[in-house]
Amino acid sequence: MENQTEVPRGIIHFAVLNEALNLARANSLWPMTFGLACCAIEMMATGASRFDMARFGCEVFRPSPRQSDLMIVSGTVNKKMAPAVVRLYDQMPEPKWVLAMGNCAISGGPFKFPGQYAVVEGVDKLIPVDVYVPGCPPRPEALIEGVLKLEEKLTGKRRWPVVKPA
Amino acid sequence: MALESLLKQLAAVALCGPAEAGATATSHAARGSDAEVTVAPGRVVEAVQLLDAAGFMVEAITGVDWLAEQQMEVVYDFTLVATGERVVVRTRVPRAQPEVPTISRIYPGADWHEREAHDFFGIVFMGHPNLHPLLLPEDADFHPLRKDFGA
Amino acid sequence: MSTTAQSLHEEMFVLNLGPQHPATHGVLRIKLMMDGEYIADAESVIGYGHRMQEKMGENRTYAKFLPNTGRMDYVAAMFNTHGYVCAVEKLAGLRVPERAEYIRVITAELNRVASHLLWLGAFLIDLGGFTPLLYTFDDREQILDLLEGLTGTRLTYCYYRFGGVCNDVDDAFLAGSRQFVARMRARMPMYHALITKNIIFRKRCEEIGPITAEQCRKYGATGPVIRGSGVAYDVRKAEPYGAYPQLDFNVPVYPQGDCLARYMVRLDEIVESLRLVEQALDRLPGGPVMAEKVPRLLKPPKGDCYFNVESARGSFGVRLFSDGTDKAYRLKLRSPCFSNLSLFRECSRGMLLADALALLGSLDLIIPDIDR
Amino acid sequence: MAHELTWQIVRVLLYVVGLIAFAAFNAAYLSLLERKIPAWFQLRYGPKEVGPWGLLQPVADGVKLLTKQLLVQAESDVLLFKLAPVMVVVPAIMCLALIPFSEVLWARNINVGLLALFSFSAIHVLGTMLGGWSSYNKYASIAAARVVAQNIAYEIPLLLVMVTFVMVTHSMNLFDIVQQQAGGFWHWYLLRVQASPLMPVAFVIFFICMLAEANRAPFDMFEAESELVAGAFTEYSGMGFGLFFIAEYANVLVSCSLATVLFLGGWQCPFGLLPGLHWFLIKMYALCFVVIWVRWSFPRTQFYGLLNLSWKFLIPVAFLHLVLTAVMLKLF
Repeated sequence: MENQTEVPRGIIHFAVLNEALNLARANSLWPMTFGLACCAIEMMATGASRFDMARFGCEVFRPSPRQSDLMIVSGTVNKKMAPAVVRLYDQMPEPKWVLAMGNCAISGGPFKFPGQYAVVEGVDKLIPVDVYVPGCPPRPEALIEGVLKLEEKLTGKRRWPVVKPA
Repeated sequence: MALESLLKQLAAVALCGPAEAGATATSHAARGSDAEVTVAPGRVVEAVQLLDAAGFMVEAITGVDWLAEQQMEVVYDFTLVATGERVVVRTRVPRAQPEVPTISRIYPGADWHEREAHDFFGIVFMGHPNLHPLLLPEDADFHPLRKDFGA
Repeated sequence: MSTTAQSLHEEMFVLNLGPQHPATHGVLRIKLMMDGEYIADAESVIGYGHRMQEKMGENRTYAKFLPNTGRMDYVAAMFNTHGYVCAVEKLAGLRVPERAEYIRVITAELNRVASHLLWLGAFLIDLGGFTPLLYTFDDREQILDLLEGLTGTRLTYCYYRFGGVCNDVDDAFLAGSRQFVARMRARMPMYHALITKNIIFRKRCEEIGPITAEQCRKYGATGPVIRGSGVAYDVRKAEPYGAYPQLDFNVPVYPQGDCLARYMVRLDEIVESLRLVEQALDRLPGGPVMAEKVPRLLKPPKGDCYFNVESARGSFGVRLFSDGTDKAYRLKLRSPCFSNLSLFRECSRGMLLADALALLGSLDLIIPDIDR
Repeated sequence: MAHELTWQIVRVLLYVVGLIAFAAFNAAYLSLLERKIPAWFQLRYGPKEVGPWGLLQPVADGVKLLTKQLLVQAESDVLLFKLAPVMVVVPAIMCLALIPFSEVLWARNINVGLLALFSFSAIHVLGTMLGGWSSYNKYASIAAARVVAQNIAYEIPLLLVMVTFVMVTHSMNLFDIVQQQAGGFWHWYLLRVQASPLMPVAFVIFFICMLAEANRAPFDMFEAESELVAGAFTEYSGMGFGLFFIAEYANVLVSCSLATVLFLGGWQCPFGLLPGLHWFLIKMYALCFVVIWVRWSFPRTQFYGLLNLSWKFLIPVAFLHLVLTAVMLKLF
């Protein structure tokens, strides 16, 4: 590693600050109330008492896109709804992430067949997606695992050990 | 029973229509309806006024595309709230030029059902106040449930 | 004919209760012509959740369409499957064994309780109270555990088959159901104390959003909406099906027709459903749960029929045209929320925005059920 | 003389920094309470993973809000849009400067303290209205109109109660008011029934009006989530919304501390033992708990119901209280 250029001492190292910011952002992801279909009910169940997404600071469901930084696309994105989804995504302030919840948001799910005319096959055709949570509808634990995966993507550290299937 | 008297009136309306029209009582268990009336497209409003007077409620308006016979069928389902009896009014229109008079003046609830039938089959409901696409995007000009809809 | 701003009265402005709004619980857009805070006209634009259910009914075999029925009205998924399965059985002439009929009643009524509980929480959020949602979700999770143990999924069940149900109930489910019925009965007084007797809730609901019986008839609104307006129309009594004739239950009716009447109808229906589940559990007969020799690839004879089921939101009807092949020729799904929403335009004229949203909440809408 | 002057300057700077820190710290940890207490009501945990028992959650929220992108709409009135959050936070913190926290701990001791405090708290209405009006959003403008009507309706019974209060205490200096309530809790103005039989009712009116002033549920017309999307701060993102957040909790803080000072005997101890700052904080946080408790158990009132409550009920009762106190003062 001898060709590594010597970093002069004077420059301020932003790595630590950046890491601290990401840690703060990861622990206070405010989702936007954006329920499209069946997965919205599972998202509400995740926010309710039993599965309680509030433990990770995810509890404040902001109605307006301006104050939310995580858009959980829960349900089928319809061709009539597509421009509205893109506009909502544009309205969100910059450090924003998208979690595609359910098969419909990932790939059109059960409504994808040759000759279908109304469903956008996957929300990543419209907006960049960070985490995919498969399932129809995915269980609340799967959604919390998705949020933890997003936090791992942000901070690089995993909060709880990954559960290995037996 | 009220249904028999109603059936006779409907038969009167149906008989002056084309030959195969007629009012027949059917068993609820087998077909889910107590009476079926096949009426010419022009006489639909008259039949529906009879049913409205008798206190029926509009359940659903179904469009069917009979590609083989080059015909479109519109099926109106009416239910009597008090007793749960169901009367079905059927009309057949040529597939090339499907036009049926609207009944949204009598039943405002039928407004959306008719718009939906127009969306999926292109059946034009004459006199409908707002025949824009309901479920499909505003600028949709295709009719997906037609048998020859090859996307 | 979207009226442009100029043609409006000068104070009027168009407010978009847009596809994404906390009160619409889904993707319903209502174009409100507002005069100050009063609503002059409310044109609902639907179709944002349209998922081609009827098109899929035509290009799939009967059995392959079963999972779709659970995804239309996903909060009360049992009823849609029940309607579709019974329509096909009627056409094919299949006879369902007694035990399967009783299991269908038990699971359907449990699902109705779960649906009304979810509605109760969502309705209170529309009025601004957040805590009741968590309490109702706590109860709902009990039902979801029971039904998950039986059917395998929490929400979009696909449990009924043509000619019966797919697997038999085990003792854990039966004991769990009895325990749940007892626990839920004990919780009802708490809900009445927490919500019904709350003066602010009563002020938000009494005489708000009156719907007359004539409007219900003209628009085809059914279920708790028509029973809240004084008409005792319940498909389980009007066109008895399944095991309901053998079980006795009464239909709660409130004549006032305002939001509070619809709220009370649904709370009483929870109690009625608990009674139904208990009776069905007591009288559960033995025997098979599946009719014998049901052909794997069902081909019902040519013809058409209509079958009606009392779903949690109203009468869910299936009009089925079959042409003898293994795929339906035409499948019309009559969804209750479609007609319930169509009367919103006439009933919300002249109301305040907050009251109109209380009326919208009391109609208990599920958007993909409207858009199919 | 110079020594005295420098000490005054240092003292002012210390108090300015202290009060802003107190407001910000309380805004952060009241928002954590706002999530922990309802979680306890609703049989769930609330934020638990961030730091020990979730204590670092407000830090995470604050840092995240600080580093969000500030979006300002092109069509909106940019100057007012940026000014509104400041106009909401500054009056709340200035009110804190007038409140005597304990014997020694007070920023300014003005003999018209009560009057100054209410004049400051009237400005934040203007700030919220500007925020709603200037953000070029239909929902925000409806919320702005609602906030103005609500605050006017609830300013009048509040000031009526204050007029009767000053008649009883003969002084507007908050310091003296707390001194008069020394001794046991029977000396508190809440229970000073011989001054006027309706004193507990006056406390209830004061509390309701303070709830409406701070736009807290069940009167939260300002941020009526389920109707007006996010009310007046629909368009605010990042720290703009953060300032509104801090202002809301600062207002709750001012309301609770004012109620403590006026009715519950500021830093006096209920049993006349060792008075001090701790009694003040205990009473204030008890009232904050009640405010949060009310928010999470009541639905929102209708707008006209809210106005009727004030015009048709609170103001007549406040007038009755005024007349009764005058009669009692005359007789005894």
